[in-house]
Amino acid sequence: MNKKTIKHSSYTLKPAHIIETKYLTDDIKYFKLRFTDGTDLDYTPGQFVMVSMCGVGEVPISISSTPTRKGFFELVIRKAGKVTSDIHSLKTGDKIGIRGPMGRKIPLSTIEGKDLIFVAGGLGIVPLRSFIDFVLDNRRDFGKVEILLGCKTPEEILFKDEIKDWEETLNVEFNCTVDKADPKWKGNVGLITSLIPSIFVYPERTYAIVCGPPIMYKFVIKALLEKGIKEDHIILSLERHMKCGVGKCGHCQIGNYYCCQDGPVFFYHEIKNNWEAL
Amino acid sequence: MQRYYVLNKNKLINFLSFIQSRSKLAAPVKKGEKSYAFEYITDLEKIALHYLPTILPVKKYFLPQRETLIEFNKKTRKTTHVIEFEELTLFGVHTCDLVGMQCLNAVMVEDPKDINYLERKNKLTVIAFECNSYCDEHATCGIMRTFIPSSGYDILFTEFDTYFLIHIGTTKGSEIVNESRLFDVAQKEHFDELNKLRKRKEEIFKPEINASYDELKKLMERACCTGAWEGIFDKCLSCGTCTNVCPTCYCFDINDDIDLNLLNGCRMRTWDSCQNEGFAKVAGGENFREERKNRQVHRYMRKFKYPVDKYNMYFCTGCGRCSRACVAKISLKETMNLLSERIKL
Amino acid sequence: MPKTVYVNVEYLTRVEGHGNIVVNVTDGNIEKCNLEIVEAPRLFEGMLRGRSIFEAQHITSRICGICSCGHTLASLQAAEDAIGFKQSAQTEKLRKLLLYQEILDSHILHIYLLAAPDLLGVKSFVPLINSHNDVVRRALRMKKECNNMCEIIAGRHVHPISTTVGGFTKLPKESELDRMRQIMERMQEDMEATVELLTTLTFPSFERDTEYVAIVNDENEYPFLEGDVGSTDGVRFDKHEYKNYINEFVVPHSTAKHTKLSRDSYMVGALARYNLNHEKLNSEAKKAALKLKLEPGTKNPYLNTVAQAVESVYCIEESIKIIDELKETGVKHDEKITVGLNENKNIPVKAGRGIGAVEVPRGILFHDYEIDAEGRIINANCMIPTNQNLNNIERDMRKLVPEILEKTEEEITLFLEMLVRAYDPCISCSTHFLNVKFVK
Amino acid sequence: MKPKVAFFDFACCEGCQLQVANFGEELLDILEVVDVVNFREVMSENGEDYDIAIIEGSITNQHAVERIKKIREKAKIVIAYGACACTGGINAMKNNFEMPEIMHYVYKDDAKYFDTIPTKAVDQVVKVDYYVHGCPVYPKEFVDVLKCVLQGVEYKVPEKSVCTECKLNENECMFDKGLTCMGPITKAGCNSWCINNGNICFGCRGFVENPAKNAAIEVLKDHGLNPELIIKKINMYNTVLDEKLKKKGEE
Ligand SMILES: Cc1cc2nc3c(=O)[nH]c(=O)nc-3n(C[C@H](O)[C@H](O)[C@H](O)COP(=O)(O)OP(=O)(O)OC[C@H]3O[C@@H](n4cnc5c(N)ncnc54)[C@H](O)[C@@H]3O)c2cc1C
Ligand code: SF4
Ligand code: SF4
Ligand code: SF4
Repeated sequence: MNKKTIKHSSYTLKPAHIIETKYLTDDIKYFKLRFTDGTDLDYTPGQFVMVSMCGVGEVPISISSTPTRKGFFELVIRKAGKVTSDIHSLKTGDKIGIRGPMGRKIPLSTIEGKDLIFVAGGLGIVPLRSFIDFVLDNRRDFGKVEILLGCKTPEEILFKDEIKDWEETLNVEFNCTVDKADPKWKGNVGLITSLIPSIFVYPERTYAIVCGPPIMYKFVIKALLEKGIKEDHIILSLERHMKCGVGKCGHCQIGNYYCCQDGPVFFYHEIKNNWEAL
Repeated sequence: MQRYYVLNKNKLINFLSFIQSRSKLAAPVKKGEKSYAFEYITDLEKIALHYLPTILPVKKYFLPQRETLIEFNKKTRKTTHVIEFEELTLFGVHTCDLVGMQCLNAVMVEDPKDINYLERKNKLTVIAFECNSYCDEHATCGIMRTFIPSSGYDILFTEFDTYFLIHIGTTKGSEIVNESRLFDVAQKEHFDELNKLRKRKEEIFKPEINASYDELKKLMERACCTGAWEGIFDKCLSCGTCTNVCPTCYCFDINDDIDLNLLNGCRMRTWDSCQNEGFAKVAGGENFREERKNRQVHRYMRKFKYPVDKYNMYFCTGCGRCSRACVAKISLKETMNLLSERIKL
Repeated sequence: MPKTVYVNVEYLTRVEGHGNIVVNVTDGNIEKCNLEIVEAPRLFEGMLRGRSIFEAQHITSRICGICSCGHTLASLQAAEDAIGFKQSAQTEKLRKLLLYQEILDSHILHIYLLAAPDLLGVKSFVPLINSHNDVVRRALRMKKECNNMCEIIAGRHVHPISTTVGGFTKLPKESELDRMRQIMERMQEDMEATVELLTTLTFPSFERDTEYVAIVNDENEYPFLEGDVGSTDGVRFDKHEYKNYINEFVVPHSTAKHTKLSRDSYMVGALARYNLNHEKLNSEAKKAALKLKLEPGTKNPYLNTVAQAVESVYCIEESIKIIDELKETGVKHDEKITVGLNENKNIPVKAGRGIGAVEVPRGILFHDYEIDAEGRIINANCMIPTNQNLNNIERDMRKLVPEILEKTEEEITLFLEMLVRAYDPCISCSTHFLNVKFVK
Repeated sequence: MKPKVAFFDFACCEGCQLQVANFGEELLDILEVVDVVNFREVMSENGEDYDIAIIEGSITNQHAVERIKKIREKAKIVIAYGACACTGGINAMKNNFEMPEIMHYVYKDDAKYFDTIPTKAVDQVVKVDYYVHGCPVYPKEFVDVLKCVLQGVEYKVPEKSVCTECKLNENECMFDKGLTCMGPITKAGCNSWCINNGNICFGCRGFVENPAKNAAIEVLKDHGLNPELIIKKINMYNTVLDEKLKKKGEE
């Protein structure tokens, strides 16, 4: 076999510096990154990057920051296995390889001027934060903003400080529920779907953006539809196993779609008849 | 460009030697009672001109079982993108396998392009060999209409009693034929023979499945989430064989390898299979195709439904490999026939 | 000088399996002088029942990783003996080649990694990496090359793959024969250096008269695979009669059974083979013996290691001969077989009993199967070389201890350890089939 | 600091340890990155201070249970090395017999002296961090696992069958030769070692994650293997895994 090297392919890595890290919980760590060449990642909320730990592997990770803030991008990573635990060993100043952004750029103009409901289950808040911050940075372009968050326990609530900020200064309704409360917890207890019936919406001008564990979707969608929100107003971010990120390797296929290219963000009407989607 | 030539059968050896003088040669050889494989050829005698579809299709040269994508050094942080390739002539590629390659091409040229694949493909020369009759009972090239070669080759050989009729598919093919100086220009009688043969083939190759070509996709759409698949895959062991041997399956995995000093390493891609347990598992523990049956249904959808929507092609060449190789004897032909019985179109 | 010595080597190292040396001398009286075998029982014999003879070699090779080829060959011999299958000449050659390689491999391992550290005054080969780098490299290289040979012949060295009842499931290609020849040629040089190294080492001088047992036959070849069982006391009998001649008995401190033949104990292994069959060695091996001053009739068990070196020379030369013969006649690839569990009934099977007797690195190994008409094992028995040696080792220890009593306890321990190691015992083998008892 | 490695053996043939000695000069490369402090088969150094314990063999008596627990307490990382340690291996075949019966068959009246328990894989007694499957282990996989250990990341046994590797190697399928093979339900990772050498897969690496056991029995039957031998063939290396599956099914 002969070998030749070329400059660029879909697998080429772009080096980035870690400029800040912190643990959000025991096994969830936050990373702030900047490309070593100083360029910005050109992305839209909902997109993700492939993060490379050479020698160990590569994993898809959602971009958690908003493109409105320049000079860096943020990732929040849960220790799930081989690669993610290796990423956790990284410190400020370390360099890693990034591919991306990957995934579809959804036209944000569709939601401009609309009321928004964000529904996040657990780690689902990570990709949604990109949307939320985007909206908040352009707060005047949007209507009512409501954030519903469901977590297993109160400790698992991420971005507590930011949430306070959102609530206090940016006129955002925030509601949270946990599966299991601790003595200090004063909020709701129960499934995230239990939060939906009590919110007030103008169905025709409301968009819902949903991200969470796979089992959550069916029930949340049902609750949203019952609220009268239209199918093409429901935006879902789906997770699938991904290896190449460029629509070839087959792992992320959802029926006709490749989640990495055609998603991971979909409108409900696009996938409601897809037998593998939900 | 002159398109049709004739090669006397006794000159085949000379032609193959000529090929060997230009590049490496790979051709089918016998591996066992009913098994053949494409292998590098040194001894021309070993070539099996008439063979059952090889264990692995020629996709192994286009998309090797294992291939390096990038090389890296952890200390210097340098990564290089590499393409592995070789100058190689494939001789004896069956009609159906030509279609298989075209399916792969469609996937790999789709943006973002797979440069590794495309560059490697450029270095390969394909000399096809037309099938004049069925290889065995597993083939479904009749309904898939893949028994008449249309394109995808540099040179096509069609066999007659004493000679081969040659069709040139590309300029590369034309150069080879000219340089070898072994070929004669085809005459009218040769075309007559070819026409006769193709007519005869229309008689031989009949739809093996009780549905029309166009109905196959509809069959899948209707069957997809229904009980129509009941019982068909009970014996499936999820060994992954049906996908590995399929000329149109291209799913892969990407893994890193590093030396013991943890310094130099490479990122490799390896064939993977949607039949494998962990293929669609994600970190939370959810497995999107946990049931063996669903994995098989997915495989059928990836042959007869999804690619039709996306590339306007069936991704089944009718080669029969999946049925031939299945240890549980699950047959594509029987499955499709059963579905067509169970589903009213 | 009355002395009190207490030696307790728990888990003797650099041997295969678990054994303890326990010596108790009070005021000059030996109260205890035992080699205790404490390996956990694995019950192979019982597990084999109901299994097809076509699986037997796969299972029994797992008795021991070091002599897995030997177990395989003994198992195949027993199975084929039981169904009356005759191996082809080519199969015989290849099996012999495989056995030579295993003996070579095992002897090299023993000489360099297990025995040499004692003679060089270190605890293992690891310190030698710095002090004798070339020697360690040579040892590892030779071992690797034996492995490469086994890989060509049978797929791998530990638990060979392609050896089955009936023959081989793969056969070496022409290019592989060439490769094997090259390997063996290189090995000749390394072996020469090995012999050279051994001439520089001094072995303890100790002698004890005992009976030596090995395969003997009337052919003109140093026998490993075919023949009767013979001894230096003049006994000779057919392998099928082994149970009538060899007595097995239980001792209270060992999980392995002991054996005897004409006298209290006997020895098997390289030295036994050498003492019985030295005349049949090829000229290179004889030359090596001369150089190493190994005389026929040697009674010093420590010199078993030297006999192993002589046999190693023999194996290399004979391997080359076989490879050359195969190259000359060409390998008949149509003899390649596919058997699996004989699903395709390619090999006719009948009820019967079969015995395999093979000279493996540590001595003669017996496998004994009784099978039903469908080729399933009804009863199985194995007699392992190390078991046969245990009794002899203990008797050596009892003679040795008084002779070295003036030495320090450490030295005594070392001498005893070296003695046991000289037999190259394979303790994991020795407990798997036999009657055992615990120290009470 | 090089991590300190200790090899310990329990009921086994020690062939997997031998695979290490069989690395040849490559072994010296390995010794560059780890310090072997205890390796009874070829070393007399008796290091009791170690980070990584490589365990060969299955647990077959109470003494072994105690010993492995002590090792686990000392070691930061425990590697189950070879089929005997990972799945009970060949040793677990005995679990298919009534223990007193098989004991009596082999030891007759002396059976009563024995401390023996049904064969256990190491992870049935203590926590295991890494597995190197196979009987014997496949050297390349051992090195792969070692690299993961050195990098401090987990090693994933491929969730594939031996068939996938066998196909990639383009072997003629044993079923096509009229034989039955354990490849379809056996964990990949050995590069289809046995089939490459013309023999069937015996299943030494153990079942795949979620084996279609009943389907496999049907398939073997269809290919003409006697039902009694099928069960034996399947449990040769899978007795313990089968016990685990049954337990999981009951839960
Ligand atoms: C579009 C997308 C966005 C994601 N965003 C985030 C994020 O922002 N933060 C975060 O912590 N995690 C995110 N994940 C999940 C993350 O990719 C997985 O946790 C990670 O791939 C696990 O890899 P590992 O090597 O650590 O685990 P492994 O040791 O490889 O395996 C652990 C488990 O993860 C599964 N898994 C392996 N590879 C993948 C994969 N590529 N995708 C999904 N599951 C996989 C395995 O099947 C196994 O069940 C995202 C996944 C996707 C697809
Ligand atoms: S699905 Fe089966 S018949 Fe169709 S191309 Fe693939 S292997 Fe051939
Ligand atoms: S030989 Fe065995 S491992 Fe290989 S494909 Fe056939 S069944 Fe699978
Ligand atoms: S092919 Fe099967 S028996 Fe052979 S090493 Fe691999 S898993 Fe073990």
